[in-house]
Amino acid sequence: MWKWLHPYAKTERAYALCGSLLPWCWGGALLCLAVGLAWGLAFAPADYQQGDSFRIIYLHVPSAILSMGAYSGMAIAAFIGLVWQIRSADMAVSAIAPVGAVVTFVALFTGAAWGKPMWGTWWVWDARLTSELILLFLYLGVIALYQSFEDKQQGAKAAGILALVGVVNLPIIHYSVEWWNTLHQGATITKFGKPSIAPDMLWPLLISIAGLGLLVAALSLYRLQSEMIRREMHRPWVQAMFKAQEGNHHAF
Amino acid sequence: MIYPLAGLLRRELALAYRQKAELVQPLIFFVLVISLFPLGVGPGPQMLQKIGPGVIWVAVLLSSLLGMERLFRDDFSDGWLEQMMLSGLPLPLVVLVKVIAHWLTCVLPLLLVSPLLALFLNLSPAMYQALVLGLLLGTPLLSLVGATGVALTLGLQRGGVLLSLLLLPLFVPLLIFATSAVDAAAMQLPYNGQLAIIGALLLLALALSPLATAHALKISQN
Amino acid sequence: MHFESWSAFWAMGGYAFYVWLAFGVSGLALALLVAQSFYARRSLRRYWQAEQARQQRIAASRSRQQQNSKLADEVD
Amino acid sequence: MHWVQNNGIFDDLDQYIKWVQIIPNCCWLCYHPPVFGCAFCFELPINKRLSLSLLSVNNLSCIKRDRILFDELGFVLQPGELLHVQGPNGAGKTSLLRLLVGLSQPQSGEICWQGENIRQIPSQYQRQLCYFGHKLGVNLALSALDNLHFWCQMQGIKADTDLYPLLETLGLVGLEELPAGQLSAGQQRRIALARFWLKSCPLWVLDEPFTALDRQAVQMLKSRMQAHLQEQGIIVMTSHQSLDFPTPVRELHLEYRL
Repeated sequence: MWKWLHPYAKTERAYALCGSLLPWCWGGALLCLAVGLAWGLAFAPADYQQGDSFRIIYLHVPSAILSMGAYSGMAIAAFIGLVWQIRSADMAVSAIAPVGAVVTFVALFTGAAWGKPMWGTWWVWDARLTSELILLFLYLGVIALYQSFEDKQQGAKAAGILALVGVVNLPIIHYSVEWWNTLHQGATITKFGKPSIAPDMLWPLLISIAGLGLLVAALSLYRLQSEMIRREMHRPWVQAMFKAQEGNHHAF
Repeated sequence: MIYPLAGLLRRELALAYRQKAELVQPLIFFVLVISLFPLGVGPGPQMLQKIGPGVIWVAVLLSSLLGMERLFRDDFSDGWLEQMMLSGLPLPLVVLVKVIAHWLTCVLPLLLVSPLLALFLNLSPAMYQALVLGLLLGTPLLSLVGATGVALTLGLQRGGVLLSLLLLPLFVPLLIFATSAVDAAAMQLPYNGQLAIIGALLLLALALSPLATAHALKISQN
Repeated sequence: MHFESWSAFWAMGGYAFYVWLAFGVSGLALALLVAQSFYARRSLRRYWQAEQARQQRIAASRSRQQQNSKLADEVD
Repeated sequence: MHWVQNNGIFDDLDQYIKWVQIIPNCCWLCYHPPVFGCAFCFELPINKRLSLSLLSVNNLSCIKRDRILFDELGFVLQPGELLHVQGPNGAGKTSLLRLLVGLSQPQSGEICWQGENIRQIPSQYQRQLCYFGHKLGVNLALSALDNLHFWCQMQGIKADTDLYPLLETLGLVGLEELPAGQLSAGQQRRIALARFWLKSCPLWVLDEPFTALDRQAVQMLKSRMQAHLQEQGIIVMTSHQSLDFPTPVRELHLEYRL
C-alpha cells in the first residue's frame, strides 16, 4: 500500500495523475450518461405498475448509490490521510464532499418527485429517504467544518476525522432508521419491493450508474486539482504551471 | 498513572464547583423546553404520554449541546490543553477522564430532574423506568461523541452552531432506540433489546471516541 | 423507441411533470456544481495573478528602500 | 543549513560527521584528537556520538498556510546550553518552539532527544521537558494554589512540599487563594513560571517568558535559568530582550520570509 501510494504523496505527482485521468472521466461520463439516460427515457419499456414515472429510477438509483459511494470514497481518503499522512488524501476529502452533497441532494429530490405520483406525497419518512437525508446532513457537516477553518490544512484534517466518524455511524444510522421505519409504519406503505427487473430496463440503469460514477469521479478529481493549487499556490510547481499556461494563453 | 488522572478528575470537579451557575443554565433550559411542549400541543394526558419520550430525548440532546463546549473550550483558550498534552499522560485516557467529569457535572443533573418530567408529561412508572435506564446508558454516549465534535471545532472562534450541525445527525440512532424503549415500556413490551443496542453503541463509542478526540485535539494544536 | 411520437415522449404517459421536474432539477444541480468547479479554478487563477502583482510590488518597494538607504549613506 | 555550532569549529553537521570519521577516536566532548588519559577519548559509533547531544534538530522545516517559516534548520544542544531564538514577529519562533516540544508536527525533518525521534518516545520526552507558552495554562477561575497543585498532580509530582514558600518567593504572598482571574497579567505569568521551580527536568522551553514581568521577576527568572544551566540543563527560549548572561548563549536568528 505504502509503496504504491508513496509517489503520489507529492502533490505535484498527484496533480499530474489527476490530469491524466480527467479526460477519460469526463469523456466516459458524458458518453455513458447520454447513452444511459436516452435509453432509459426513450427506449426502455414502461413499468407495468408505475407507467412512465418509473423512468426517474435512471437518476434516483445512480445518485443514491453514488451518494453512499462518494461518502465511502471520502472516508477512505480521510483514512489514508490519517494513517499515512498524505496531504493529497486530506485534500481529497474536501474535494469530494461538495460533489457528494449535490449527488445526495439529487437522490433526495428525485426520490421526492417519484414519491408524489406513487405515494401521493412529496415526502414520506421512508427508511431510505430518511437515511439519505441524514447522509446529506453529514455531508453538510463536513463541508461546513472545512469551510469554517481559516487554515485549510487544519480544516482538511478535521473534516477527515469527521468523515471517519460519520462512516462508522452511517451503517448504524441506516439500520436504526430502517428498524424505526418498520416499527412505526410497518406495511402501510407499499414499497416498490424488489421485482426482478427486465434486462431492457436494467442495462440503461447500469450504464447511467457508470456514467454518474464517472461524473462524480471527474468532478472530484477536478476539484482536487483546484484544491492542490489553492493549498500550494506559492510552490514552484504551481508557479511553473501557471506561467506555462499564461504563455500559451489557454484558459482552463 | 492513576494518581495524575485522579488529579485531573478532581480539578474538573473543583472547576465545576466554582462555575455552578454555568452548570445550572442548561438544566433550566432543559426543564423549560419540556414545559413548553404541553403549552404547544395541549395538556391532554394521552397526547403528552404519546409524545413524552421523544420530547424528553430531543430536549436532552439540545440541552447537552449547550454545555458541551465546556469540555475543552476553556482549556484550549487558557493553554491548559497544551499542558495536558505535554504531561506525558496518554491523551485518550485524559480525554476519557474529561468526558467522565463532564458527564458527572453536566449530564447527571439532567437525570436528577427526570422525576419532574415524568410528572409533567404524564409518564407511567414503567415508562419512567425505561426512560431512566435509557438516560443512564445513552447520556455517556452523548458526552463521548460530543467530545469528538468539540475537539474538531476547537480551532474555530465560534463553533457553537457548527457543533450542533455536526453532532445532531450522529445522535439519530440514540434518539431512535432510546425513545422506542420508552414507547415499548408504555405498551408493556420488553425493551431489553433497545437498551442492549444503546449499550453496544456506548461500548463502541467508549472504544473509538477517545482516540478520535485525542487526534482531533492534536490537530487543533497545529 | 418506446414512444410513438415526440409529443408522447414529452408527455411521459401522463407523468411529464414529475419526470421532467426530477430530471430538470437534477440536471440543474449537477450543472451548477460543474459551473462552480470551473469558476473556482478561474478565480484561483485570478488570485494567483493578483498575488504575482503583489510580489512584484513588494520587490519594487524593497529595491527602492535599499536605494534610498544607499543614497542616505552616500550623503553621510 | 544553518548549523548552530557550539564551539565555532563546525559550520554544519556534515562537517562534524566528516571530522568525527577522519579521527575516529577523537574526544566526543571537545572533538580534539585523542589524548592519552582523557576519559572521553574512546571509539564511539557515529550515531552514538550524535545521540550524546541531548536535543538535536535535523533538517527541520515548517510551512504554515503555504508560507515557509523556516526550512533545513538544524542544531544540536548539549547539556548546559541555552539557545536564544530571535527574529522579527511572524518569523516562526513560536512555531519552532511548539515543534520542539512536540505540540505540532514538522513538515519534514526530525527532532531527536538523546538520539531518538521524539515522535517515537512522546511520553518519555514529555517527562523531560517543561513548556511555558503564549497561553499560560492558568485557569482564571481557580486560585494560584489550585492551579499549581493540579498541575503538579497531572505531572505526577508529589507536591507534598508546601507551595506557600514558593509563591512567596514569586511575589504572590496573600494572593494564593484568590481566583487567578483577579490577578494582574504579570502575576498570572508568575503562577505559570512557578512550574520551573516545581518540576525538575533537563529541558526548558520558554516562549517570551519576560513579557509583562517586572524587573525583579525578570531577575529572579534569569537567576533560576542560570542555576538550571549550571546543573547541566538545556534551555530553549525566545525573547526580544538581549540576555545578559555571564555564560555564553547560543543564538539562532530566524528571518521573516515572504
